[in-house]
Amino acid sequence: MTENTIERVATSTLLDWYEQMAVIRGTEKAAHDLFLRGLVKGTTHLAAGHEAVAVGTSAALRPDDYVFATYRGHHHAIARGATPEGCLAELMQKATGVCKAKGGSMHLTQADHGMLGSYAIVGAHLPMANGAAWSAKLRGTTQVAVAFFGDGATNIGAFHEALNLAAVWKLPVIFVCENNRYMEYTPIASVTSVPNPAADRAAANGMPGVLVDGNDVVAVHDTMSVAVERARSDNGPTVVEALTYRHFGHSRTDPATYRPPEEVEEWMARDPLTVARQRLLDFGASREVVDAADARAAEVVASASRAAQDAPAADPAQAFTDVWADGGAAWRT
Amino acid sequence: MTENTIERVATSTLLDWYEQMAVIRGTEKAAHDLFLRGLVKGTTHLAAGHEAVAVGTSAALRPDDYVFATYRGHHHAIARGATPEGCLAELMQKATGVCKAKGGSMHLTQADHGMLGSYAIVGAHLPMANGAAWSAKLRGTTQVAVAFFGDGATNIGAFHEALNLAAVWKLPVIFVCENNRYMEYTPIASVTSVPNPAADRAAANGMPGVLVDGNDVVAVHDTMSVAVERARSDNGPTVVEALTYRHFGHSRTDPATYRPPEEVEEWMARDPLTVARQRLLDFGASREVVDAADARAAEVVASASRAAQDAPAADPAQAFTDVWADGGAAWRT
Amino acid sequence: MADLTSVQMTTYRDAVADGIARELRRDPTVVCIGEDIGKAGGVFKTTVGLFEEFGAGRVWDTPISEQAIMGAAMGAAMTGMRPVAEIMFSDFLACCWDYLANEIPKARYMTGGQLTVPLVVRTANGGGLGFGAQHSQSVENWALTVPGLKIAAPSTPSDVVGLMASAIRSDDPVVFFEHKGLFASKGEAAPPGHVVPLGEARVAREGSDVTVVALAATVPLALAAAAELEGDGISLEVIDLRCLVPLDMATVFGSLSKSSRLIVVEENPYQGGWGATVVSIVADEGFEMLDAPIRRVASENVPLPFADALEQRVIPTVDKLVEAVRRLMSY
Amino acid sequence: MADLTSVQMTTYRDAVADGIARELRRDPTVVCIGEDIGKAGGVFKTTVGLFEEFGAGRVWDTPISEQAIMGAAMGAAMTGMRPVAEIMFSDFLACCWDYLANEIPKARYMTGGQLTVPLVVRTANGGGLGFGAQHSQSVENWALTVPGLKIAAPSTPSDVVGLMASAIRSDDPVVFFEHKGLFASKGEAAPPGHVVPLGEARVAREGSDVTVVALAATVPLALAAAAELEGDGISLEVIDLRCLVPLDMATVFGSLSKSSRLIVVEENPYQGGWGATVVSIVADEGFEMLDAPIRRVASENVPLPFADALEQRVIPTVDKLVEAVRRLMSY
Ligand SMILES: Cc1ncc(C[n+]2csc(CCOP(=O)(O)OP(=O)(O)O)c2C)c(N)n1
Ligand SMILES: Cc1ncc(C[n+]2csc(CCOP(=O)(O)OP(=O)(O)O)c2C)c(N)n1
Ligand SMILES: [Mg+2]
Ligand SMILES: [Mg+2]
Repeated sequence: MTENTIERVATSTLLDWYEQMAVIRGTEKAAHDLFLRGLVKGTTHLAAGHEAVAVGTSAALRPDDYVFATYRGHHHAIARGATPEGCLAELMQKATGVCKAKGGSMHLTQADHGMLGSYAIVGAHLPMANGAAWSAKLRGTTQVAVAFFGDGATNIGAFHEALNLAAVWKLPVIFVCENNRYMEYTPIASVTSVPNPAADRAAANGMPGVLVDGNDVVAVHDTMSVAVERARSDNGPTVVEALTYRHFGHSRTDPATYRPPEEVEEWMARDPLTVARQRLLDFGASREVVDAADARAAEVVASASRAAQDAPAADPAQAFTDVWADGGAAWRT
Repeated sequence: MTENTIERVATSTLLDWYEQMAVIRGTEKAAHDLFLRGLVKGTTHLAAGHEAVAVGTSAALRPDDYVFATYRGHHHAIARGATPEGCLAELMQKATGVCKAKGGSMHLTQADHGMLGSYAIVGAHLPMANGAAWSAKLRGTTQVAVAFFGDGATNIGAFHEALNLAAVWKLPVIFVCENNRYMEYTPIASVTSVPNPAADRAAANGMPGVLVDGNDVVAVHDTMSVAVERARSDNGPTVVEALTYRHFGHSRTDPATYRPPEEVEEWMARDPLTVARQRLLDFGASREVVDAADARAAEVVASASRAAQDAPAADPAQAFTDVWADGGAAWRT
Repeated sequence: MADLTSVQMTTYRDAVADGIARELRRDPTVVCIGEDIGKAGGVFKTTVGLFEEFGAGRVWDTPISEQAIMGAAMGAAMTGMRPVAEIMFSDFLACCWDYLANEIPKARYMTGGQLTVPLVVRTANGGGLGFGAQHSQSVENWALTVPGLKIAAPSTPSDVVGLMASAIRSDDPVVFFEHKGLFASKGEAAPPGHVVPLGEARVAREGSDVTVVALAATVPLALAAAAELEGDGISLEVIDLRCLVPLDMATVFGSLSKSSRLIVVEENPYQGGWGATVVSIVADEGFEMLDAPIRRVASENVPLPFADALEQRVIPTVDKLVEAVRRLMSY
Repeated sequence: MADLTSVQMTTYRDAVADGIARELRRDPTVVCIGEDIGKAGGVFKTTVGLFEEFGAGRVWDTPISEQAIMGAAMGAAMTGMRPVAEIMFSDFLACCWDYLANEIPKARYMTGGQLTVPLVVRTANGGGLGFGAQHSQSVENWALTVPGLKIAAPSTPSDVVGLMASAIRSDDPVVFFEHKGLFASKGEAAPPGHVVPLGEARVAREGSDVTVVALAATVPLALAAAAELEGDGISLEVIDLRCLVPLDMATVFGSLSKSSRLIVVEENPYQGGWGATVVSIVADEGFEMLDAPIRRVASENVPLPFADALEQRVIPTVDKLVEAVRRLMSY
């Protein structure tokens, strides 16, 4: 399939994906730097290393499709149209943050682009993705919904309930596991009863389960395209398990010393940006063209970071808005 | 295997199982009659039709093994040593009830026989059975734990979490699904993504899943013996799905009109008592011997029912005991 | 006295189905989801007729998957639907508590207002029927611990319909507690177009000596106590809160300004019960209105026992309230 | 003044691991279970060293399966073990709420005393660290809604150790709330054999004008307010409840008999917060002791916002308490 793919994807398309990935990578690095400078508060879970999953999937979706992500969701927010500036501003507690600085890193959301939120309770959003898919079916649109989640999420009850209902109702939903081999610090293999935590559970709920190289944006795109087509044509849900790796620790306080150095090295060599860059060169793209994409991405991120830093701090009065749909927070007379 | 079995089980053993099943059946009928006479209060979920699962399993267990049941658990309580009198007294709100009339039909328990409770929140007790099995492992006994549950319970999250942990920790636990084809009133097939709701999910958690004729006490015994042996020799958990049928509706208020008459007829013809009786006769047991077992069972039940009716009503003061291990209910100074 | 010939009576149980049906007719985005709610008409027969009238496209039977139910409702609510999800017994809210505690009430806030979650969670609440420890709890106080949920708990058939209309039309998530002990009770049927706004208490009976604040099944209980105490010349004002959030303290204070004496009667356990929140507001803002201690008649702090005689010791009863009123009057 | 040279100081965080380790040493039936608690030493580093000292047979890493964790702990507790289960953030109690609400606290009662469930559920509770809506809640009030659970929430390192000993030795289930905001705080280390009984409040500071009832992180907050108000000549008596169940009202009433003024400072939201239960007891039994309204300084009734400046508006602060005391003193 990879062979076919290489012929099918236009170089310009791949270059575009590459640039999107570079923007995400740059934003994650900026977040890390700003954290080290004390400008990013709270906790962050960087997705550097996971970019191909986000970009490859987004490329297979329609603008009106829905996605749901986890606390490790910066990449999905950006891939679906949130600006690096809006994301960094959110992390820096600025009024211009995508969630008005009320959500923070773990809850990036860009609803007007169908990015219906990042959820920080493991597994909770899989059933929500069902709900969006069910709604699409009820309203007779052909939208699909995607839930992204980690390997660790496959051992929680909501995962099982979501898969079963999706299959029974033949919902246009795709469950995309970003298997990065670890929960927080514990290797997933040490607490999971099957080798492929997501894909190996698909059959238990009567749906296909597919493994894909999550560091190859083209492979992700192609695999997702099949799953999306299946969902859109009312043939039901799919589990996709993308094998990938995170470049940073679990969260900002984690140096990730529990990972064997050889393993880290091996995966770093398969950095999704490296893989895509190599493929671009193989396609005949010039080094200059690829470098130019890098430069554009760097400029986008740099100006986003500046703008976010310059933005006004969140207004404390916002603590009392947005509880209710009327905008307020009144709970009694 | 059935062939082998027929040779292996002694007639006297099968007669004993038959009599136990007859006692359970009689107790369920008594509960039903007492309910119609207004003497049994609250709700009841009769297990008539499921007797072979309880008796066949108990026969495969050691007295010090653990079992956990659902709100439909009279048969398991009795098979594990609760007396029909204690159970009927519980249902009739008598001081002599197995739970002092504080639990009721849904919570029959006989802890001193390893029957560690009946639980009325679907699925909740599967993880508890893991806990008892884990404890056995920690204490270095070779006890095993069994969780009985319905087909409906296989779609709840706790089921999945329990199976995964049991497999990862290789716990001496057996998950026994009593698949009677319905949740309350909804056919399980209409809300489940695989044909065999329990057995088809075993592989997703790396353990064997076995189907068994749940109306054949010998088949249940043999299948369970294999699973118990596996668990006891530290080879891990098993899912056993026993196909069976309930003779009454879901609970006392349900006439079960949603079941096709042909289906009911077919299953009634395969009543576990009929199956066992026929096998006894095939073994060469005389009709008189089997009838005598029926008569003994009837007498046990009749005297249990009388004794339960004659027992004193539960003491209202018991409302304020047994919250804490010191016997009391004090929550403040 | 009302002209009884023209008043149509109905049960609380039928009012539930009626209330939902009216909204299903009004608004095509309303959709029902739950266990056994379709052909079976619900375990409590509170959805009887919906499947027949509206079909499988509007009334969805689910597996026993409380998390999947709530998640589906939530996802659909943020994408244009108005789901009405049934959790059979309120005790089972514990099986999907994450959705009620962490997801549904916070989605709007933590996205800075990007998401709207207009859904209703209906559930059968309360004890008194001998269902035991895991099927008898009153758990409206669980919902009260969570900012971001509206909470309705009607006591009459017409309030069921009127509050259901408001709940389903609300753009905020509403937890709707139907009391099991009231299903068979009768009352006036709701007129066409009947709507009761969320957050408006009702004076169920006027009186002057003691203000009794009640909710759901404790409303008829309080009215029965009021009738009994009338003979002693003690006049109770009974307030049916109808909602816990929004909480109509104005009506409570209005009553208290006459009576200067307050008793809250609730089915929640005393520890952590909703009455404590009402009392704490009065003990602060209404301190000067009070002529006597504030009392709560709540459930005892033990699990719900099975046997009727024990359960009556645990939950509030008319006798307990009458006794509490008498003691308060002799303060 | 204490002899500082002989007093050993430690952090609240280290005290947690110390408290558990002492019991692991004492009693072979004690066993730990939770996510990342083994080799990793816990996400909050509150189990550091346990895996190394006691090994994989006593300290068990689990999958992300909160229900499986609680169920395993419960099943083991009824069969001879004393499990100490960690639920990483208290918000995640929502993912296994059924076990805390319906199973663990009721097993003994509904079996007529046949089962005993001696387990501890430890969890990191509370806000103030910018963790946002799903990782910052104070949910001890959830546990308070459930009769049958004991509830501890220490505020100092030595209380962590002393209450941990009591919790693990208790034959009743105990929910043990460790406050995230206190992990880095320091205090005297607990002496060997240190045990603090469940249900005994501590007078953290003696005073005469206002009784301030606090818990966990609001204890140092109240002490800071007391220090600030001392300058104004206002004397606060600060009571650290230490447990919500058993609830030591005797100590509260003892203080109130001096002060006649009460403020409860809690991190729970005002609606449904534990302070309301304390207030309702005082508004009943202590009515005649009161010279002024009872006030609560609680969290606002909104989800926890991410940004620090917003979060400070929502949770109790020293300033808010100082202001509340001043207003009360001028009543
Ligand atoms: C229900 C629940 N339990 C525990 C946690 C704490 N937690 C946050 S992330 C995480 C690890 C998740 O691992 P995985 O699903 O593999 O995702 P990854 O972080 O690797 O992307 C854990 C245990 C949580 N947020 N929710
Ligand atoms: C979590 C939960 N959801 C719903 C219920 C209500 N309920 C009780 S029994 C039942 C059907 C269970 O079906 P199954 O597991 O097949 O067991 P059976 O009754 O057929 O023995 C349901 C839905 C419950 N008790 N717990
Ligand atoms: Mg992972
Ligand atoms: Mg069934």
